[in-house]
Amino acid sequence: MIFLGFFLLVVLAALLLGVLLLRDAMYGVVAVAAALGILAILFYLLGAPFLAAMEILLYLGAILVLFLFTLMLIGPEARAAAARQSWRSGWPLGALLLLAFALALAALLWQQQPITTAIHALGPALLGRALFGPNLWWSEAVAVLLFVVIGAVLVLHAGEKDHD
Amino acid sequence: MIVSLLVLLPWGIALWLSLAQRSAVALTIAGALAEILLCIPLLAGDPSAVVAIHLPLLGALWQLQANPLADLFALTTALLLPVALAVQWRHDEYLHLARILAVLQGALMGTFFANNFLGFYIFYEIVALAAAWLILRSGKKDRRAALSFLLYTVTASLFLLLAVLPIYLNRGNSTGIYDFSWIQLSGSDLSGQIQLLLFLGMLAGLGVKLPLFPLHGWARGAYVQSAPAAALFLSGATVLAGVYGLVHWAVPLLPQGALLFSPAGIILAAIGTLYGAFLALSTSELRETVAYSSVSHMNLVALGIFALQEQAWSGALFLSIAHAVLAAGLFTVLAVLEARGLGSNWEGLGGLFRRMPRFGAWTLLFFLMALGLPGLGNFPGEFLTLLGSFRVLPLWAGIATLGMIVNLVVFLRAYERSMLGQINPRLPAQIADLAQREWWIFLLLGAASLYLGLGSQTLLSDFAQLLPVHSPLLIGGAHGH
Amino acid sequence: MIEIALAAAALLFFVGLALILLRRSLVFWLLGAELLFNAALLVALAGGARWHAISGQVLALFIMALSGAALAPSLALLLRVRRELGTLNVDGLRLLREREKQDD
Amino acid sequence: MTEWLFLIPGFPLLGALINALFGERLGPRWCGRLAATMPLLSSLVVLAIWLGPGAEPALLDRLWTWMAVGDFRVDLTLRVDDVTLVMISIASFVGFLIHLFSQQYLRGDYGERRYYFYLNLFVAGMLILTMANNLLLLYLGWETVGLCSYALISHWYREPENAWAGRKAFVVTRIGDTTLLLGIFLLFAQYHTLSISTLLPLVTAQPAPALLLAASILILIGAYAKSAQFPFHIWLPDSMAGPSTVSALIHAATMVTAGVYLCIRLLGLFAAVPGMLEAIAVLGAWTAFFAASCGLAQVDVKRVLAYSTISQLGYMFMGVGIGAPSLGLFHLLVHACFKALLFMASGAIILIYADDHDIRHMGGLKYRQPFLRWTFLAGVFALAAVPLISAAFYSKDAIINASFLVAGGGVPYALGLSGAVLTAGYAFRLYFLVFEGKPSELEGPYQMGWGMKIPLALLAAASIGIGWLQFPPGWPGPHLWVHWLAPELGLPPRPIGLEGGLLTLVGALATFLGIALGYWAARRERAGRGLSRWRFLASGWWIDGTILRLFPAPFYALGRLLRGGVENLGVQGLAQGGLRDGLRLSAYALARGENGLASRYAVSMIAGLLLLLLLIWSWPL
Repeated sequence: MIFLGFFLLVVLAALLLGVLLLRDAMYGVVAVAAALGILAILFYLLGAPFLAAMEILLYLGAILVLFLFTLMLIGPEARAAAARQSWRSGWPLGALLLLAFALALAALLWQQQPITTAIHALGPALLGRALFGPNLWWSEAVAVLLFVVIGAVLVLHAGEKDHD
Repeated sequence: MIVSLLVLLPWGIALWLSLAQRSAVALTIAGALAEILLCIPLLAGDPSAVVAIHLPLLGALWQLQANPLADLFALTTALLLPVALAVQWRHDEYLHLARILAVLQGALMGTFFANNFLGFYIFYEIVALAAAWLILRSGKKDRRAALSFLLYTVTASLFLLLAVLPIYLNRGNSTGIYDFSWIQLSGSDLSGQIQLLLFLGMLAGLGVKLPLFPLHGWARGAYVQSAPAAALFLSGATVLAGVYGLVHWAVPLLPQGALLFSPAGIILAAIGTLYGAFLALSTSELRETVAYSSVSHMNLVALGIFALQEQAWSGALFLSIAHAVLAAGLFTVLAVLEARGLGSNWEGLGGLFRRMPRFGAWTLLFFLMALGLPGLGNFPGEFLTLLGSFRVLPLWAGIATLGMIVNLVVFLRAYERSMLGQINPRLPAQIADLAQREWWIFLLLGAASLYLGLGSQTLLSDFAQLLPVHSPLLIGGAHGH
Repeated sequence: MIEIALAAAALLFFVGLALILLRRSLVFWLLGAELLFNAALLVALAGGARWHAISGQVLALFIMALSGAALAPSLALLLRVRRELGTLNVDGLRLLREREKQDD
Repeated sequence: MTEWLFLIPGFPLLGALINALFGERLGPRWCGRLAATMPLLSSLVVLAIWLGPGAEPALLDRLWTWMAVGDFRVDLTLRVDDVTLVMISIASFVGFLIHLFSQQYLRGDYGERRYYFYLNLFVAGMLILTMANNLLLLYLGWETVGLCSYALISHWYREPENAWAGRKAFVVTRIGDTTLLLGIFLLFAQYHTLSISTLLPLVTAQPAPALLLAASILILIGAYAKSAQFPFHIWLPDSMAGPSTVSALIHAATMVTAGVYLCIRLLGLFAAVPGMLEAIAVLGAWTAFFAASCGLAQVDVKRVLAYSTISQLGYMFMGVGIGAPSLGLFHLLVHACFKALLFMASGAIILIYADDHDIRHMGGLKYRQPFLRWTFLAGVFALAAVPLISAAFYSKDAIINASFLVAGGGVPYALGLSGAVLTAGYAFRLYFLVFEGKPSELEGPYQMGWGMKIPLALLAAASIGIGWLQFPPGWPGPHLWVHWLAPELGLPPRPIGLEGGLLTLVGALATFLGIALGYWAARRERAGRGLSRWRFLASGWWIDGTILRLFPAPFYALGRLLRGGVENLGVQGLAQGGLRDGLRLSAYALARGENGLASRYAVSMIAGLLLLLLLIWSWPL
């Protein structure tokens, strides 16, 4: 299990490094999609099977596909133009971030006592009861928000049309 | 339920006025009268609380509950609004003013009844914003005055919020309940020194509304530049929010801090009382005199609060209500002058009594009230405040008492310059004396003043019941008998 | 396992930050934001696993929904930006008011 | 009976109220009649007390509670005892006579209605002051009469000087009022009551020397300011700017005696402080002497009488100080009669001379105005204390003589006696200048109606006859006064036998010496070489000018300094400007960061986030 975890971590790191360094946005999106797949496995291992499924369905299936659509709408020459000016000269900032990451990792690994909790899977039934029990109002609020988002996108799009 | 209505009704009216802009006069007057009517069942005692918008870790924001002091202050505010509206009657600015005043009144009601500190704070900020808006849109539309008011109040109330946070955390840690409601915040076990520090913070936020002595910088601009009706409401009702905050929040939440601050507070307020009076002495116009005398009176109120003594507290609360009547009277005087196109600058006044004898007589009445003539409204408050604080810190209370002499000179001189002597040749040949409506306003205010001055006990006996609620110190006899 | 999840979350977080701080392309910014969201998600799940509480998953689900809600208008905006300004360079977005009307 | 006591101040108060609310419809004539009726009704009630139960034991009428907080409680309680009875008789009856006199005197004046309003209010205030059983209620009356005094002095407000004089009077007395208030604070802090009848036994039972000394000095200053005693007398001569009737009522008969009355009421307090009464006696005698000397050099008929009032009040204080308060009160009564008479008569004189106040322009009035002459002469007799046939002989001389007997009474006696010489001097100087000699061509025709003649006649009769209530001890004749008041005020020291006879003789000689002095002064004045050319005396020993130079200027300067220095520079400039500019500068600094570069926003956002994290992490909880 631990080995599987480390393996996933390494793969994740490689994929994320790729996102960081790749010039073309299309490749970046693909790399992120792969990373999300890894994450889905991690979720499963953390005892959240429903969330793992949602990660695949929602993130991979919906959100990243949206990215791809967008990139296609933008067109290849714009992508290429964006790729030409990919990074700013921010290496001190990068170094700082790397340092911070190292510190965080060190703080995590050099703990006195490792966390030894056994992980039980908490299934979708439990989640559903939590969502529509005590958190009903929040769920409703999120639903309303998502509805509003549709409206917002429509408005943005409408403005686009009459500009052309 | 009624308390929520007290807040929402004026706001609804303001909204209606913004959207429809029709039938403003009838609607606002009706709304103002309805507010007064709504206050009456409260005085009979309506302890029910309204709780809504409950947030975890913060408590219910919309948590309104009546208490005797709030009822009195709410009634005072409700009574002032029709006066302010009547003063501004059918001027071009009426609609504007009525709208902002309605917002202000709703927010004031909220500050009085809020049982949750965050709610109080939010209402308090709305009061500040509405008041700044009022200054900006009425009278001379002076941006500097509005800005200065806003800067003072908003900057200062940050301290208020910051000072309450540690109390909240302290209480949360010791009880495990994180809530901003009054009952939860009171009774913290912070040490005296820390309480003192926090009390100073709260004082900064609340004292600026009074305005307490070094924080009074906004007063001149606000009272002089805005329309008389606006200044009337500002100096009569808005200051009550500060008084109420001190009495209902600052002192009960931080009793030890209040006790430690008491001597310094008395000295500060005594200086402020004299300072305001002396400034009123050397002004270039009548409005400034009125403005600074209001500052002086409110410092006297602060003196009574800081004394933490039974008589002084009663006096201070009495004075703050009497001051509302006084402010109404004095600013109505200014409004009458303004309605006739007369400035309030000394150079443009003089000998008015000959042209406007009725007006002159009423003016004298309110000037006399301002200088603390016994039998008129201000005297019982001033007397009790000074008497009570005299028992705590005789020297400084005695010094504050000397302010009565200064006040006398201030108002007699003001009267002499504006009303007596030769008619100023710059005055127009025809000046109308009081119109029927103005005369009635004066009559009502004058009757209120006489009632407060002679029937003081009706109010004071109410205070006797409410004092223990607001200050456990007074029962314990911090500076008792 | 939880440590690994936290480490992964830290990785996601810092890479997300780095994307936002170092890249110029708006697309990568949005990808970075997604990574940040995922980091938070992971921490919520790890917390839930640690204390055997379902609320971690509830929180994660809400985060997911919110990130989706944030992304959809963001992408729509991105398209508009591309059309209006002709660039996806973040540093090109410094004009915060409407451009003067031009005839082209 | 007692539940009707409130009617006594109630009638004039009602009159004032009706006048204020409906006066415009009534018109000035009816306002005047209404106003005059009210003190008459009051005096009828007072008369009913005289004829009915008397005031022994004291009558009490509790109206309602004014203020009650904790251990502090003030009831509106009216109390009438013998001392009060005398005072309210003066206030209501002399008040009525003056109202009556005013009907003709003030007809056609531009502020008639206002005049009657304040006059009624004044009578009410004076009655409340005297009937108050509580120091705070007394203070209410005290301030009310102060207000009316202000308003009536500046009655002819169109002249700025009159308004100024009114303000001066109010301010000077208000200084005293404030110290009185401080004294009240002190007493309350110690004894937890302000009711006079409870307070005085407590003072004797639990003396607190230092506090009582402070309190009695503070209260005494209040009394001195109200009663125009040295050096607070400066407002009284200027108060003559008001109508003469006002001077008669307020600045002679009633209000200025309030200080004396207060001292009589609080005698127990002053007696508890060693040396206090002696000091009061000496100060009173000094004021009597000083003001009499000033009166000798005045040329304004009303200013002569004003200084005379100050001087006579000094005698009253002297009476209180030497332990003869009943004689002080007696002189108060006598003085009320003859000084009201003199002031009203001088009002008539001024009208006859077409508003000229200067006695050097007058003369020979006795030929055309015999009635005025005889009544005035009765007043002058009383003022000069002409033996046997004037009331003051039995009151003022009694005080002077009694002071001779008291330990340490030498100084008061000497001052009082020389004051008596000067008093007779200025009184007769005034009489000779106005009524004797050649008629002045400035004299105009003036017919006094009955409304003016009746008050003058009544008061003239009182000035002559009222002294016969109380003959010197050992003389045949009634001795009603002192014994009647003895239960309230105790028996004063009175010289009897040979000693008494000698002292009386000396007093009589002083009067005659004074008459001679007056004759001499009048002749010199006619010749243009009078005492009025002596600036020192004419200006009142330069005291008024000195005080006006010393005090108001720094007062106003402080106001200007605070305004210019602290407020404009400090509060408005530094604090407010600093706040504004500080915010503005920091806003500029921040605005430079807001350059529209989204990436920089991201950096600052993340930095802020980290800072917040750090803060939460390091919060000491």
